[in-house]
Amino acid sequence: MSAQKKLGRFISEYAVVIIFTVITVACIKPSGLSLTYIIQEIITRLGRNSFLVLSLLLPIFAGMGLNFGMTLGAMAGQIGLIFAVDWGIAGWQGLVFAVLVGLPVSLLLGWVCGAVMNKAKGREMVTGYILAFFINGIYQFVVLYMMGSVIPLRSAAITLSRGYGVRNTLNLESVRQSLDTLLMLKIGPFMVPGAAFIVIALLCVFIVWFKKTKLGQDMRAVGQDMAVADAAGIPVERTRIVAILISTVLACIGQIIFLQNMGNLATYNAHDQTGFFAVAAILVGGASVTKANIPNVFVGVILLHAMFIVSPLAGQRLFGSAMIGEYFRQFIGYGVIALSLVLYAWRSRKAIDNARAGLRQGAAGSSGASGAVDANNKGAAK
Amino acid sequence: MPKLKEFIADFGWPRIIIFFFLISLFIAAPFVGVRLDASISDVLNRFGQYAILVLALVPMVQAGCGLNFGMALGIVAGLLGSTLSLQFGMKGMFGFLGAIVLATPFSLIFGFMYGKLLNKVKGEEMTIAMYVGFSFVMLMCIMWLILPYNNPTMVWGYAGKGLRTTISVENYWNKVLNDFLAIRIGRFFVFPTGLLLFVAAAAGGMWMFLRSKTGTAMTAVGSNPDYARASGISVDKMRTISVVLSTFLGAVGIIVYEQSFGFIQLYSAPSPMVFPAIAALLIGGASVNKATMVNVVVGTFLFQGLLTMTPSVINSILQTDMSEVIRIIVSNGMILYALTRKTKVTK
Amino acid sequence: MSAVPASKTRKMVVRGLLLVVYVGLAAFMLLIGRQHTILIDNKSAEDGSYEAIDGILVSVDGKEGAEYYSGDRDKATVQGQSHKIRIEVFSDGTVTEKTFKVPLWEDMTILSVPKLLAGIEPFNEKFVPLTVVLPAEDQQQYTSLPAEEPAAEGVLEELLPVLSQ
Amino acid sequence: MGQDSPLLALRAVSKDFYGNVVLQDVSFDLRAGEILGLVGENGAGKTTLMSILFGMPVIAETGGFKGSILIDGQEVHFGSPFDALDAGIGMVHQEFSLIPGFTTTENIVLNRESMRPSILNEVFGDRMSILDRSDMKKRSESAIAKLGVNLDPGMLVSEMPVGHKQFTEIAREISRKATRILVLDEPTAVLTESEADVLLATLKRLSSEGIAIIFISHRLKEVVDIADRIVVLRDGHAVKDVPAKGVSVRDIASWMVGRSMTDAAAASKDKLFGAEILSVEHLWVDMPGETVRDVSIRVRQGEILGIGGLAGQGKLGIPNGVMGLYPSGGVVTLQGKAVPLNEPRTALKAGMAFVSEDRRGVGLLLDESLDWNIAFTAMQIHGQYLKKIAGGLFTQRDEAGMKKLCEEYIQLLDIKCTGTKQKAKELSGGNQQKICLAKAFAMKPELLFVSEPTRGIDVGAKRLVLDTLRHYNRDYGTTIVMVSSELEELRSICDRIAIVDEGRIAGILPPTADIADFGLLMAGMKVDTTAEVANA
Repeated sequence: MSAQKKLGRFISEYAVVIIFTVITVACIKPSGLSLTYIIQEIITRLGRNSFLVLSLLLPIFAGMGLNFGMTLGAMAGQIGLIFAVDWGIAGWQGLVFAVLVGLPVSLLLGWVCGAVMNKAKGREMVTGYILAFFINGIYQFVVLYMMGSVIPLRSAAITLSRGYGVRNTLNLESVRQSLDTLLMLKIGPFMVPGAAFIVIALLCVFIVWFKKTKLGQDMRAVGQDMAVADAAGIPVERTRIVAILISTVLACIGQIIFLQNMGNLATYNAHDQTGFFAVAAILVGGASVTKANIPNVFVGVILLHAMFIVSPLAGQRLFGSAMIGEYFRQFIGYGVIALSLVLYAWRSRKAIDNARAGLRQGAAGSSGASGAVDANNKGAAK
Repeated sequence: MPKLKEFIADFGWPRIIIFFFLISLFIAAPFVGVRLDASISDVLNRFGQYAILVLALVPMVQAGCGLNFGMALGIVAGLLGSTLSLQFGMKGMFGFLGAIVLATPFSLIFGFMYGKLLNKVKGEEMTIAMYVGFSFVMLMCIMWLILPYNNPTMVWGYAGKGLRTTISVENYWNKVLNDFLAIRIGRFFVFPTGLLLFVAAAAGGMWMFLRSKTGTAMTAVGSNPDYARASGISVDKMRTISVVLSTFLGAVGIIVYEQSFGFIQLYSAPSPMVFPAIAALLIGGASVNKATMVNVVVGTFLFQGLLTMTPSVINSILQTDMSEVIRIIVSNGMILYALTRKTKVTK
Repeated sequence: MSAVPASKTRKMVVRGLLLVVYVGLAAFMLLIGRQHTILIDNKSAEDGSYEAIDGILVSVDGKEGAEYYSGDRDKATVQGQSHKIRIEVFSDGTVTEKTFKVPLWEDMTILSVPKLLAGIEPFNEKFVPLTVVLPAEDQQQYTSLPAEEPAAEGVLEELLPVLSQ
Repeated sequence: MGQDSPLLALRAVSKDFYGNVVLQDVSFDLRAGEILGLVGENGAGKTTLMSILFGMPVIAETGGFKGSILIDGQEVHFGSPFDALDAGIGMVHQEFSLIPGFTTTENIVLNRESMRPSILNEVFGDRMSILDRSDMKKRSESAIAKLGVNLDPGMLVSEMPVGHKQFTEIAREISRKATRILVLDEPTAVLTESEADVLLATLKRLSSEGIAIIFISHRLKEVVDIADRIVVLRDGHAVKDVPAKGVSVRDIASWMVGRSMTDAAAASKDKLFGAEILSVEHLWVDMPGETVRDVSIRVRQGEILGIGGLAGQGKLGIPNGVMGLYPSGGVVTLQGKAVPLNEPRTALKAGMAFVSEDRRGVGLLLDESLDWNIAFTAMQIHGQYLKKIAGGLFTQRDEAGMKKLCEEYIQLLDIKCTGTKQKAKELSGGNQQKICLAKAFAMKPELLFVSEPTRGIDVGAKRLVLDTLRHYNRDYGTTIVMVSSELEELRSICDRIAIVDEGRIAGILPPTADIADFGLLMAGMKVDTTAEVANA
């Protein structure tokens, strides 16, 4: 392919990453924040968010698109944290306890999400989104009405004064930053949460190792072409459910890491935005609905959060109101998801048209020699 | 018995459950000290408020564009129209109709661009529509702060620039439709004739449109795009018309909502208006590519009835406010039920 | 050539074992992670059986100590059940160290240093708060919960700490 | 090769789909290392026979089959394709079943990867074992070597030329330990000449190593070159089972097609044909599976022109291209006026109507009522059956007008239904076809394209559909271009029959031409057609 075409493909491939880098760099100057502050902030956010964004990788491999249903995992994590705080277990032990309690809940929710998505093939993403709200209703019912009445709550500090139901915001003082401070390293001017990065590194190793297993291979096969995988005898439905299961479990652990860094838990809407942030991050990192890898995750988290740090203050300076910066950030966040989805859908349609077009030239007025039979292969790259 | 079974299969179990749940609420109301006439008047009022927003979904569903998760665009066009009508100080029925007229150009432009975009990305339209809608709403949040409005009732007190989050239409065109020929019985019961007449007119207009030449073509595109193409219909043109119509009706719908509700809600208010409208249409029995006027009326009545009755009745029964939880579970449950049906969205 | 299928029973045993380890880990976390608050008290008893000591340095589990004068009361938060307390009396410089246990499910206990020094058992008992009617002011008002769908407010709330930094 | 019981034996295999007999006691044997050429027209039952052999679920779902299949003398029953695979039968389909993003190696060993158990096996089951990539590479290389073709095991299938894809699939089938019988369904359809030769050489080598091969192809020359024995299927019967030596392509063609002459269109003798109504020059149509490469043809007023040929050769592409439903190019003139391509609306407005071959997919609105279905195109193109309101600003469907039209056609075409408001999906296949015909007739077209009008409907309805076409042609003078894979029907109704092969007109014959000539044209052989065509 000519260099010009290759450049064109590169630009269309990474349009989102390029736009984002330009906007972020442009905002750094007017935001007036020092570079070291920004870098320090990005390091903490990398430690806080990467685990959540990594949990999106497996469903993408299995061809189920962006798993908006990961919010279910976040809810499971929050239930684990509620029990850890209620039983007064502090420090990193509290986190491990929260994960152990949240795990079975996320397994159940993950299985439900996978089964529902199997019934809505082709529309997994929007079904995941709606399922997240549906389960949010049930989560609210459990946490707001069942806890304290049916499920015993020990400490009055987190129960609503009416006797049952958990308060709107929980103070996670007992487990606050306990993962980060476990191995806080001082490198130059920056404080790096060593333990958090170790956990993230472990997850990356697991993902790389997982792609080498038979289950990983089956997932990739199902993601590429469900019909062929099924004909080869791969249990397609079960493989897809396992992909969602693992993603939900990782989201549960990721949410716990996220909340221990934040220090407080907005019981009823902390999970609303987890899906949005994680999806925006991985798309900003250059991933698409069917193709994603680990670098996409880290590039995405760095770029998205850098933009989220600088834009409100840049908005303050340029437009004279932080609100504009704030809304600008929302617009960019939603805009990037819409843009990359549109680009992906447009590019996949163009790929099909190109395949057809390639064939057409061959057919038009080819000379008598029957040898020049061109293939009308249906295996055009989807 | 088979006739009943076939009716149930067609009407769907969830809808039946919701129907009987609503009826039981109405029956339980008086025993729990909830005034029946006030509730019915409230349900009618909310029905009128939401009906047109639900009706706005019909054209796109009929044309096979699926559920319009991006209706926020239409709502924003309506907000632009109503804020401009306030800016020009238009009052009374003239103000209300002025708002619609002012909203029309915006809704047509937004609808046209949105339609062209959707035609480019057939398949996975719903997710894209949702995020285009959200990002557009956020863009407008910036616009509300920048656009040069200066009508004192609308602008922030201290800064003198940028619009307030909620603007009262009190002395402009508040309840213009509701009070038109309103029938009052006793202190509590008000029958908003004007509002319901307007809704009936809009629904009638839509029914007539769907039976017109273009309307028929659009329905054909919805049920079988290849059939329509083979009969010389330009599928993309029909889909764009349905999107423009849907966006226009969304604008009209929000203006009708505002005049009855009494306030214009700006900034991120449009986003949460979309899901209830979709849930209502689905509760009415619409499928992902077929929706009729009956679906709109029945669906809106059931859904809004549920929303008005649950807070009052359930609260007094259980002394807790479960209505929020019930609303979330019912509305999202319905959308989920529709999404997991076998009917495939246009590929 | 595929892996030799592990026999059914071996799989069962391993999975059973894993379950036991899982529950054990949770219990272990509970044990070593359980947080208690200990009220350290330096008051003299009404019936005169022990006297407050003026000027002592008390540290629990090796954390840095705090000075107490007669009539003081302060709290220390500790994790786990068994703890070591070190009391150094300024006046005569004597240092006594003692280990004591806090029952698992006790949130808050009160430890009287004078009792400990005087050797009266039990010096560490459950803390029973005076029964005071809680003022109604923190009655949670939540009639309309701010938890409807994708409203941007949720994002604002979550991001506000960043703004404030 | 001489062991006593044959490797594979089919005994009196019969199959019918809802009373429509597709296979009638087919029996033949297959010895190890023997290549059997299976030929037959479309609808002769080849694909059904292979689905039975391969245990496809569709067979069991439609009531199973009669007769028996024996391997090494014992009868076998296949519940699913995986039983057939275990019994040693490998199948290479016409559409590739390969994973585009996987390499050759990964595709060859798909779902049979060699693995090393990992510690997690005990907990999460065997699928957690690690893939042994080096062993997989070795296995794929040995399978490729067995094929005698140089394939790069590391290349992604999506970047492969078509020939390589075909060889990859074959390599996958023979890499299975148990494969002793290999079935290939039209393998050379997508290959270039050179690639086809390499494939044939490979198949010869495989058979010499003891693998039995069933080779299905419509390219009779290839079948004659490679096959040891040839079985000819016609209308579900195995009419011929002969060794290949000394058999010519011409013999096979006539066996394939040879049916007694029914009353050919004698009536066409005294037919007067008007001037040329339609001329098509160098038409190419990009329709998936039915590509048209270069077709030029003329149709005369009042004529019934038939277009025949095997499936996938492009005959269906012609009407779809002219009507603008698929991207196409070339010059089309109707009654002297040029008709632009790729615009269905102008084609319909110019006076051409089209009854699509895909009845349920394109021809009908299954969820709408009959009057809707029939009046729709006329309403949209000619503006009929609409009530004008406020001077044409608003239009409303003229329900009464549509009802009258629908009743008229129900009576004329004897459509069995409960009324004009019945939903189209509730009708039988034959009646649905009549609704599509009514929709086209309602347009009062100058020229009517009809595609596979009698496919999948019962014999009674077939007769009535053909009579209606004859009636409209004779009484109203509508010129009809009928595309069908049923040669029998074309010869009974058409004045001239054009045979399409590989996207080109192989030749045009009168209905009375020798049956073998038709067979040869279908197989892509040249036939001297100039004599008969003048103006029969």
